[in-house]
Amino acid sequence: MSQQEAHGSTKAYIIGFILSIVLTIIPLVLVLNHMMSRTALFVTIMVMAVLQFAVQLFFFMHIREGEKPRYNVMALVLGIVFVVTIVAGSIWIMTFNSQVQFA
Amino acid sequence: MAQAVSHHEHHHHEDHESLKVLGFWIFLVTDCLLFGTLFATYAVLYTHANPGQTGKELFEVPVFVAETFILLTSSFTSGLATLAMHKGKLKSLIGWLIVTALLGLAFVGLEIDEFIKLAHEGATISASAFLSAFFTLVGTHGLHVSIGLIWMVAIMIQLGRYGINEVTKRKVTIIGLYWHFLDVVWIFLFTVVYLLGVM
Amino acid sequence: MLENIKNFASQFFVTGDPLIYGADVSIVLTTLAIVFVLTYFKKWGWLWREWLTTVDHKKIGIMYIIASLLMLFRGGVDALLMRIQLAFPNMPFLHSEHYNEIFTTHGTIMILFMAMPFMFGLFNIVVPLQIGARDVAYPFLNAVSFWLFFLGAMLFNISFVIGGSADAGWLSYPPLSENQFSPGPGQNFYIWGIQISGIGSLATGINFIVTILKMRAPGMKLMDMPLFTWSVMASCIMIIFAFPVLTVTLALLFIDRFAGAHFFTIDGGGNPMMYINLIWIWGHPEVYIVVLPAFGIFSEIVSTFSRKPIFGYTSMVFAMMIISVLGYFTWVHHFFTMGAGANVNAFFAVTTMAIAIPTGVKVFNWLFTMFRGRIRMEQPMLWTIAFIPCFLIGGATGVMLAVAPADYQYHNSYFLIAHFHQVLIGGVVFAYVAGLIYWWPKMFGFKLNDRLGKWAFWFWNIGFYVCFMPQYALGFMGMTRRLYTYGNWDLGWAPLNLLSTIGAFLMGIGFIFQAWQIIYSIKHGERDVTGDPWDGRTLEWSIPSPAPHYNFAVIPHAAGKDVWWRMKEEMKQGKAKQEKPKLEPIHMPKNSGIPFVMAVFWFIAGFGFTFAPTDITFGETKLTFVWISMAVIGLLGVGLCMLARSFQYDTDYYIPVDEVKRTEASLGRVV
Amino acid sequence: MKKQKLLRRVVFFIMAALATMLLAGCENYIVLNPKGPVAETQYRLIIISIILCLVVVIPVLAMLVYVVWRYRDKPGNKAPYTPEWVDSKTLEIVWWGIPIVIIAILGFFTVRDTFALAKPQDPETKPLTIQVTSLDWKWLFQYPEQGIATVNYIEIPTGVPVQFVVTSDAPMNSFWIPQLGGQTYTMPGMAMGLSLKANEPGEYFGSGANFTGEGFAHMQFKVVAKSQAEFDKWVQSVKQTAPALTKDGYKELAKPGISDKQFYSSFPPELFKEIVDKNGGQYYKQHEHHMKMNQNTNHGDMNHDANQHMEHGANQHEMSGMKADK
Ligand code: HEA
Ligand code: HEA
Ligand SMILES: [Cu+2]
Repeated sequence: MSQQEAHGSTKAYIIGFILSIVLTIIPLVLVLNHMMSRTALFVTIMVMAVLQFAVQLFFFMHIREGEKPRYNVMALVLGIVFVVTIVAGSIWIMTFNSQVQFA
Repeated sequence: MAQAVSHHEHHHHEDHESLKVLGFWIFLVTDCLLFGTLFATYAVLYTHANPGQTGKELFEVPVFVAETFILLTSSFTSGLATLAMHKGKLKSLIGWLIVTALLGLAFVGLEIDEFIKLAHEGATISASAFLSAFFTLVGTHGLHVSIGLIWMVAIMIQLGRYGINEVTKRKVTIIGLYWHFLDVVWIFLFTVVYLLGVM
Repeated sequence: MLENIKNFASQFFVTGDPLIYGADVSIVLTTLAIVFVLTYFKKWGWLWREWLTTVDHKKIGIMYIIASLLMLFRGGVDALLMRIQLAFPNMPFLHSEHYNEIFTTHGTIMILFMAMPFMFGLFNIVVPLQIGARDVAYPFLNAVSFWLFFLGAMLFNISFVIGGSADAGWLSYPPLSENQFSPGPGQNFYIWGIQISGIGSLATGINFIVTILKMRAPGMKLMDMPLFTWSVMASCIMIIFAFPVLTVTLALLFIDRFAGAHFFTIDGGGNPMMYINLIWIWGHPEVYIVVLPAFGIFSEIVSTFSRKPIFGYTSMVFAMMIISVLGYFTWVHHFFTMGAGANVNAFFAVTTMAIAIPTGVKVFNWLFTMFRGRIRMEQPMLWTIAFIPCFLIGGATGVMLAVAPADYQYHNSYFLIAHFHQVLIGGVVFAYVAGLIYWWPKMFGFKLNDRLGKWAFWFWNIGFYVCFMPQYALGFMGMTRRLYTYGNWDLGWAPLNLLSTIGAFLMGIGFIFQAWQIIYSIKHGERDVTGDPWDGRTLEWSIPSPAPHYNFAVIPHAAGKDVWWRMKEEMKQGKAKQEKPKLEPIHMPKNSGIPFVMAVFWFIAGFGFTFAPTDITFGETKLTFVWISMAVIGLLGVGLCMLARSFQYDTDYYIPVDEVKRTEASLGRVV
Repeated sequence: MKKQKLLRRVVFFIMAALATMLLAGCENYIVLNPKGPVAETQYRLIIISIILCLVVVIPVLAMLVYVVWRYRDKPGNKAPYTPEWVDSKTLEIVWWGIPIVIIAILGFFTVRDTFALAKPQDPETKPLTIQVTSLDWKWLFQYPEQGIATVNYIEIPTGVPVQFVVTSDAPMNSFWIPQLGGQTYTMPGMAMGLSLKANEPGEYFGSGANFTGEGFAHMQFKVVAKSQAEFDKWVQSVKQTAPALTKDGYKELAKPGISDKQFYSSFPPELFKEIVDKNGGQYYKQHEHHMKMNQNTNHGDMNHDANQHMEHGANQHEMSGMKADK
């Protein structure tokens, strides 16, 4: 039935679940075995986390569905922009040090 | 006339329920901001640890890995619950919700246990800025999960009473979203706090 | 025993000051009087049914506005007390601690408990009417928001007589606001008062976004919406992204104070500067949150009283949206002098200045709306015309502050004080007053007296310039803020301070005129029988005044801008087809007592948390346990209220057609 | 109308009073009367920004008066009335454009001077270092090279750059000497730099600009600039006449309370570093390597690192060397 389609199928859920497991195991193994340089590792596991986020959004939370215009997606995108601003901004601003500096 | 009213009512209800889902989405976005701010605080303070009390020394890999898989699975089972609901299967809907809640309960239990152990090692919230940030960030997530559990039980009771209708459907949808959202937050906790902590 | 009670009371209540005793007495007397009046006239039931449990957006709006006017009075009295002290700095009028408490409560109350609720009041009254809706998206949540605000504000206010007020400035920077330097309940009152009302604000933000997106009358596209509605949208977008940050920031400060954590302490690796960073991530958007609706109000008024549609509608909308997003990227301008480095300062200086661009566009568009219009000098328009120069200069001094290296000389000086009062009073207060006068007939069915209103207007305006222009000069003279006395150097601050105080009192007189105006008009006000006293342009003027509780007997079809204006034009030309619309039963939400009860539980929880970290004793026993239990009971109560609501399925009802007909007829409309 | 005339007269009177008061005593406008290069740069920026703002403000005000007067609604007003005229691409481009241009100009100057002031005042000359500690509610100034210390009083030689190193052993304050240059926060656990210079001898007003509680209003201090010779003489006299500041003496001094001017012939050499460290200085390390998440998890190391840097920072004779490697 069309209604069922709109809310994902068992198959989609299972694929999503498997993907999320895989995306958890990869960074875990990488970290525990110190497989890469720190920077590379950092980037990789962050990318994995973002991918997992996407998996949850698309396979479980059905972000693509719902009536148009998709205000929820717009809100989410803006929210993510601001979260990134807060985190990155705070780190940037708080980087200043205890040394004598000119400012 | 009576017919017209009931038609009208039906229509109205559906509108109303979708309205609530949108509002809940926006609420989730504000919750994102809330966690974002906690993450920012953690990122700024996490180097401010006492010697011997850093993440590397405190975090236990098996514990947080177990927490992660439990929560991931519960996200999946809550998805199955939603699916059952759309198929109109009340029994399996409630069944999956129970599984989800039990997994959630296990998660919370593990986390409380973890916190107690840490406290016994002297790693309390007042020990250092790093631990303040750690406990607050992880604890806030745990609190969210716990509230979700109570709420889920309330919804199960309502499902038992009223079956699947527009209202309960909306409620199940919303708690499903909430649960997936908490899973997303946990993924970032897992990565930023635990993985980077033991790295 | 008696000794113990006495001892406890002396810790619990604020004592030792005639001012406080006076306040105690007046609070008790007022409460008794209210209780007596309600009992005597048997009004308790009425109060409960009609107000405490209402979910009607118009009534909620009215309650917001009443509360905020009271808070304006309280904040204003604070201001006058400060000004008296500053005019005579060597007179032992206020001690340092008092002065510090007073500017803290003044700032907090004015912004959080005056400007915010006033704004929400106007949102509530106007938005559903302007977009042709019967209520907001979540009427129940709306009531929750109001009661959270109200009891949060009350929690903050009782600190005046119980426990002592916060005295670390309106944003309570740590480490000053930490236990080490501010023990006692004052800071906790601050935290919980704001926290509780802040949750309400967040909910309002969500509520109105959904209302505007989803509840518009059929035909009304987003780009057809009245500009006030747009401004509410812009403001709410900022609310939902800024308030969570406030929630977290205050929570962290409280965890520091309560659990001995080290977020912002100076020991244990805490970083007080992080608090400053976080609080401004909220604090800066906050000032735009309150000013954007002001822009919306002026847009409505300018267009109505110039008898012209707003000029450059699209630009106006984009300008607001740009402000609401860009406003999120400027927060560091409040702490340029922290020394985060040239890169950081340069970046945030430029983003800050950039806000002047969209704001300027708005100013020009207002001017050109008036240009080639027909300007009626009614009260709302007077405030609008006074607003433009005031905000222009205040904004320009804001741009001067944004010049980072120059800010090293302005920061925390009276130049800054003058800047923000100019935008807050000239922008926000003027706008809300204008809006109140403009929509008053819609709320109550009569107009506010013109003559008294004009007196109030002139006193406010002249008083404003007399009060705040000298403060720019004081800033250049090196006078810093939050001084209760000038110290031992004579830098020539005295005459200008005296002048400034005179100005403050002129504004005070203005406020008295406003109070008088309201009371007078309740008795003698000019009835509005048309529903459209100003010859308005938007939908709210198409229905009777005061609006019936279902707002629209029939939801109008509302395509295009300035719908009501065009309907009127068509009617005049006799084009409007007077085909009688079919009435249908109207679906409305039921009243509920839960929001009020829940907010009371929040209050109890907040009160418990406020005292939990203090060591107030009863004889030998520490009372910490009592306070914690209170907090727990409060939180449990809140939880139970939510559950109770979750189990309610019968939450709305239908108004039958007959009743609608009767109501409309009684308001002079035939349907 | 009579009332309006009265009102207008009142307005006029008040404006006149205002103007006289504002103009009286120009030397009191210390921010606009700079005596050092930093303050001068800031003063120039202030003037530039005022002019740029006036470029907009005055025409807009004029326009407002004109429009309101011309188009007021009175019977027989012959001014055009165009209720359908609601849009104009050209006009809108103009008023998106004007502010953009002005902000671009102002932004240019701002960025330029922000970076300029981030550099030390003439780096060739060896600066005089003064360590500033804000206390509840007084200022402690230590002269590490001279070995003397003062409270609520600074003396400096003219023409010599002064390197203030500021911290706090109490809530955060802000160190401000308007005529020499703008302020900077004094933060517990941090030692921030502020480089100023006095061009000519004189007495300058200084104060704390960030609220710190009860005695905050009394945190004013005097800055006296005199010739190098006189300054040296003053140092000598302090060395000979004043008592020493001991550790206990510092503890006493740091207790909440207000204080008069005070002078000390010596102070415990590590005092400043200890103050910074005690208030969390050891936690703020990151300099060269910015705080990227991937770079540091080895906390033991980090603390060590931080301490080293603090020592470095506290070793005042290396100040100029340190600047070079910045
Ligand atoms: C409603 C409130 C409100 C509004 C609207 C504003 C608007 C602005 N503010 Fe203000 N501000 C406050 C409330 C507000 N502010 C408060 C409360 C504080 C202090 C809090 C505290 O410390 O306690 C503060 C502090 C403050 C600071 C910090 C100073 C310091 O602490 O040292 C700065 C610095 O950049 C600043 C800048 C600005 C700017 C650039 C704008 C701009 O948005 C103004 C834009 C408007 C115009 C410029 C006018 C119209 C424009 C034109 C006609 C176009 C052309 C104009 C030019 C090109 C100049 N503000
Ligand atoms: C919307 C916000 C808002 C509003 C409307 C106002 C309104 C006023 N403010 Fe306020 N102010 C702030 C927000 C606001 N302020 C903030 C955020 C701060 C910073 C706080 C901090 O530093 O932490 C501040 C700080 C502040 C200071 C600086 C204190 C200091 O740093 O030492 C001063 C000093 O003059 C001042 C004055 C005034 C005056 C005279 C008014 C006037 O407009 C008030 C008008 C007067 C009335 C409305 C009075 C009505 C009452 C009567 C007529 C009754 C008379 C009866 C008796 C006297 C018993 N304010
Ligand atoms: Cu700001």
